[in-house]
Amino acid sequence: MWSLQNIADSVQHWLYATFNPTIAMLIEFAIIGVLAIGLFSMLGLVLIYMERKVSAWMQLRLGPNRVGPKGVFQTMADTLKLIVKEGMTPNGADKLLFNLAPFIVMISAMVILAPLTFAKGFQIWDINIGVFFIAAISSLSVIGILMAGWASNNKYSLLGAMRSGAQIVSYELSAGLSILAIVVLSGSLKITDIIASQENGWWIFKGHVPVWIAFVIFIIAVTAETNRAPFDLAEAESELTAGFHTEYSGMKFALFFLAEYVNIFVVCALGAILFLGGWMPLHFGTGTKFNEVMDYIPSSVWFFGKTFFLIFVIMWFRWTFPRLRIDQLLNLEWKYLLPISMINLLLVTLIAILNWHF
Amino acid sequence: MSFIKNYIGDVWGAVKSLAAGMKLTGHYALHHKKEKITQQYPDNKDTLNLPERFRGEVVLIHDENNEHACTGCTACELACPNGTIKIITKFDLTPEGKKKKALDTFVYHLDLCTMCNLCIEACPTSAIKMDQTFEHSVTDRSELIKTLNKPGSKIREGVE
Amino acid sequence: MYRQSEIVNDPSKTSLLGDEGTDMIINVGPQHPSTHGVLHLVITLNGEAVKKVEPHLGYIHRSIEKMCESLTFRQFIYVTSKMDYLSSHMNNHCCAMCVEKGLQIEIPPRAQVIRVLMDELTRLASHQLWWGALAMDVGALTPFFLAFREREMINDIMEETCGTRLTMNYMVPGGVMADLHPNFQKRVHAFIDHFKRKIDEYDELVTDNIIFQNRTKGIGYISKEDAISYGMSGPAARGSGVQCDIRKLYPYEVYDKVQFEEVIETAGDCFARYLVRMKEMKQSISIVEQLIDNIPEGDFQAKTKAVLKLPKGEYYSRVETARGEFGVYIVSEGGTTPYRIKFRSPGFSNLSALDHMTRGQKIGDMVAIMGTLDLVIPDIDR
Amino acid sequence: MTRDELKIKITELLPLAIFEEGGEWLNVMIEPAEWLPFAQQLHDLTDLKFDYMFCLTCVDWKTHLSMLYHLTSTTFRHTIVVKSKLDRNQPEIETVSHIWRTAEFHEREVYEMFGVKFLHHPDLRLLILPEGWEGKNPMRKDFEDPVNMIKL
Repeated sequence: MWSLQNIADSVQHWLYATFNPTIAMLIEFAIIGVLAIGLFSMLGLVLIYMERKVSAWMQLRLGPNRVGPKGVFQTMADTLKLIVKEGMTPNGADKLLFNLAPFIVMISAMVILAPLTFAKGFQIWDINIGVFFIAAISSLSVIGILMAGWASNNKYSLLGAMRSGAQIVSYELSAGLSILAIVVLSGSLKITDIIASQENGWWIFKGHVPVWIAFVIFIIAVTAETNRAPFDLAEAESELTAGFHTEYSGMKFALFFLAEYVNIFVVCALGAILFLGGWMPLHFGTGTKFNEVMDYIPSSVWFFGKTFFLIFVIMWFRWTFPRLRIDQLLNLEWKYLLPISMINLLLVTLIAILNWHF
Repeated sequence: MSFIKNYIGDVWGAVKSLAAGMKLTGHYALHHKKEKITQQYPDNKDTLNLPERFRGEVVLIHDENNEHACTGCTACELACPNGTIKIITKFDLTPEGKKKKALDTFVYHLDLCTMCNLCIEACPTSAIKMDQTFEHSVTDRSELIKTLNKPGSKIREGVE
Repeated sequence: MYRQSEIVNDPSKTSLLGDEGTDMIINVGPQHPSTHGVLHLVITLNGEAVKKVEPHLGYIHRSIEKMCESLTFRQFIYVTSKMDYLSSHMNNHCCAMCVEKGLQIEIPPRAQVIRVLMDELTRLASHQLWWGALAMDVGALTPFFLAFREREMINDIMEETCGTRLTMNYMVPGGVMADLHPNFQKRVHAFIDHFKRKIDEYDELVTDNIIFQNRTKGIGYISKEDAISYGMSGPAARGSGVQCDIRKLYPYEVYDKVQFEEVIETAGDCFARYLVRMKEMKQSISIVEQLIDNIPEGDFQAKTKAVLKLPKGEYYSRVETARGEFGVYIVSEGGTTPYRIKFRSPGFSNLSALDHMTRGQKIGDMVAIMGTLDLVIPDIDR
Repeated sequence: MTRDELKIKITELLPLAIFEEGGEWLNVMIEPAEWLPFAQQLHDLTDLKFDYMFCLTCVDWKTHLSMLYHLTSTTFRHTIVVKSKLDRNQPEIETVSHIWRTAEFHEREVYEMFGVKFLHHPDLRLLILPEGWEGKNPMRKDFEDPVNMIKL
């Protein structure tokens, strides 16, 4: 059967059979790099198009519909425009940091792609601390944002960056705690193990109410962590014009923009892996006809379907809710989400110890 | 105990109010084909129907004999708040040999016009009207200064 | 450049603020998404807290008052629709009423009803735009399109009868410029049916939303006394419990014959001002419903002379626009042009209270406060 | 209070006040020097309570300037117009911005448009006109701007 795992395996076999191991590994590195960058740009194009269409539908509009059939090439045209635009550096800016910031944001977004499992057995790096790795790297992007805000030498940018710093640092706590809930249940930080533990049912189904709560908190926290509305205080276009990327133009702006969407993809993929079983098909009971039909759907389709569903939910938030104020945002985290997720973690631990989950 | 009850009540009320909003936008997202309100402007140009009172620009009404009803009385020029209209008159000789004031050139500065309709109201012979055109963009400002009476046109018989 | 002594000195608010050394001065506008035009605010910040807001005006000042001194009494009315472009009918109405007062013209009943209908439809359209723009200020982008769906229907009705969509110049001394379009009643009925069905969505999406309530409740408080002292009017003042609806206090046209309530909230915060406008929309609908089937037959315009000459004297007339009390003060020397015209615009007085309302609040609150004041910049600058 | 009652009351306060006939409301002419104590009384006296200033403006009569204050009471709903003649070359009057706060902005507007100097105003700067405009007062009748004013 043609699956991503088989293709990857046969490519690897061929490489190791043809070249000596060092060269084969180097070629593999190159292939993975190209694929990661390709996925990165593809995700940017697809997600921006999706966002524009979803927002248009919610706002009784049509959305992009001129370039290509149903406007699918609109984002391509926009990217082309951004590439040919002049990337200006303001006179008063700290030149080095200003130009470095978008790359830091982008690189940290790209590195998190490594431990994600895109399909059954299709993964860049099955590191044994996978979830921890993601949580650690994703907090790096705040450095890029702070850098951008500071180096722009613009008061709006600085305010936006400072808001973003406070926001990401505090929301990481509850995001981490809700990730921990699943780690406690599955007993491993390794992504393949977490997925394997959901073979007989996704955690959202077999984990009782505490896992639902963890899931909701996870979605809220990652929405905040990726600076998406209603937590888009770092940008807050009606208050701070564009927040930390006010002074950016051309491709440097595009990198911030792309990084935002890749971050969304990554956190939604993580949500899908932790709570919705990653590439595991939907199963009810054991050995039923329904399960067999579900097994025919390729694992990559399952994974991307779940991820895109979560992305849609996050977009849905953005186009429905007003923005919170900075102190309310922090109140929500420290007074509501953090206590709830701590108590929730205790409950989950109880469930895990007593083996109450299915 | 009441603190915890209030706390849970707050959270529940908040979630409910957010869900109501999401239900609405979700409904629109699912029914976007039916609910859409935008128009595809240049595509629907042929079917675009502007009401007859729409104020696009001032035109001088000419009939099929290239005759208009403007006597050159300058009532519109006086009524205009912006100096949009400039009437240049000439003296025609009537068959009886009398001199009679008549319109020579009706200059209309579209760039100054605010479509206030006061000139149309002021015209005693209903010689001018508002047209329904609305795409007035040009590449040179001088193109906005228009002469409204067509070449060779003259005043209709019987209009005083 | 900055203020020497301060009038407002509320110790409860200043205690929140740090010392001078940590202040940050930030320019909001003239090009800024939340100032709804070319308003320029110089804000002194301490962290996120606003210490002082100082408006700098004049970016769209066209000196309309001076301009009107050279226009005749028929011509000057059209200029006023370019001041508060969202309530252009009411501005025109006020000027036409002032000229009529001077000439002592009695306008026909049909024209009176048409004028009130147009005023109320304009108020609805203006409040709809305000609702969408406020939601956008606090960060929700979808409501703007819902608001425009309804506003577009009113604009279409206006376009059909008045000929334009925004700056109508429909009210002339003596009545209205043209009779109602034959479709008018039908389309207004269709609009009312549509809007009554859709107004619940406004509540679902914004009013009941917990985030929106948190963003507006208790924000931008102004007491009744302060609101009066700052000369505030319209929904912004009625949110503080000030009775100031000109339609009730000094009824003009047929406002004394229709049933409606003056909406008053006493909380004095952004949410109260929000509720006033939301309820006012329902009142406007009820006024339109009462009048739409009872438009008397007859002339739409009284006979007036071709050249209007106001007798020597001073005339003041006022109407309730969507933003508050709009007044026209005409000094006539007996000629065909006014000697001096003063427009009392609601936005100008409301803006002067902005500094008082924003002290000690956050930047995000300032945006919400500006949204609930419903500032229209050409109305402030004139 | 009706117009006549107001008239009697104000004569008590200001025996020298001149009442101008005609107009919709009671017009009181006062001297600029009398204005500040009179304004305080109008605002504070319990049976007057003119707490709402809905219009403040100035008219250039070519020979003199005249300040106009439209006041009304939100409790009694009576209205009064106070007028004060100012010298055209050196127009000066006391500010009332601490009595009616709305006057602060309106006085700034009149200051730049007519050049009326409001004594003890907390912040008498240009509000609408650009910086460096001082000295020319656009709303005065003799103001000419050869660049921007188009005579029809």
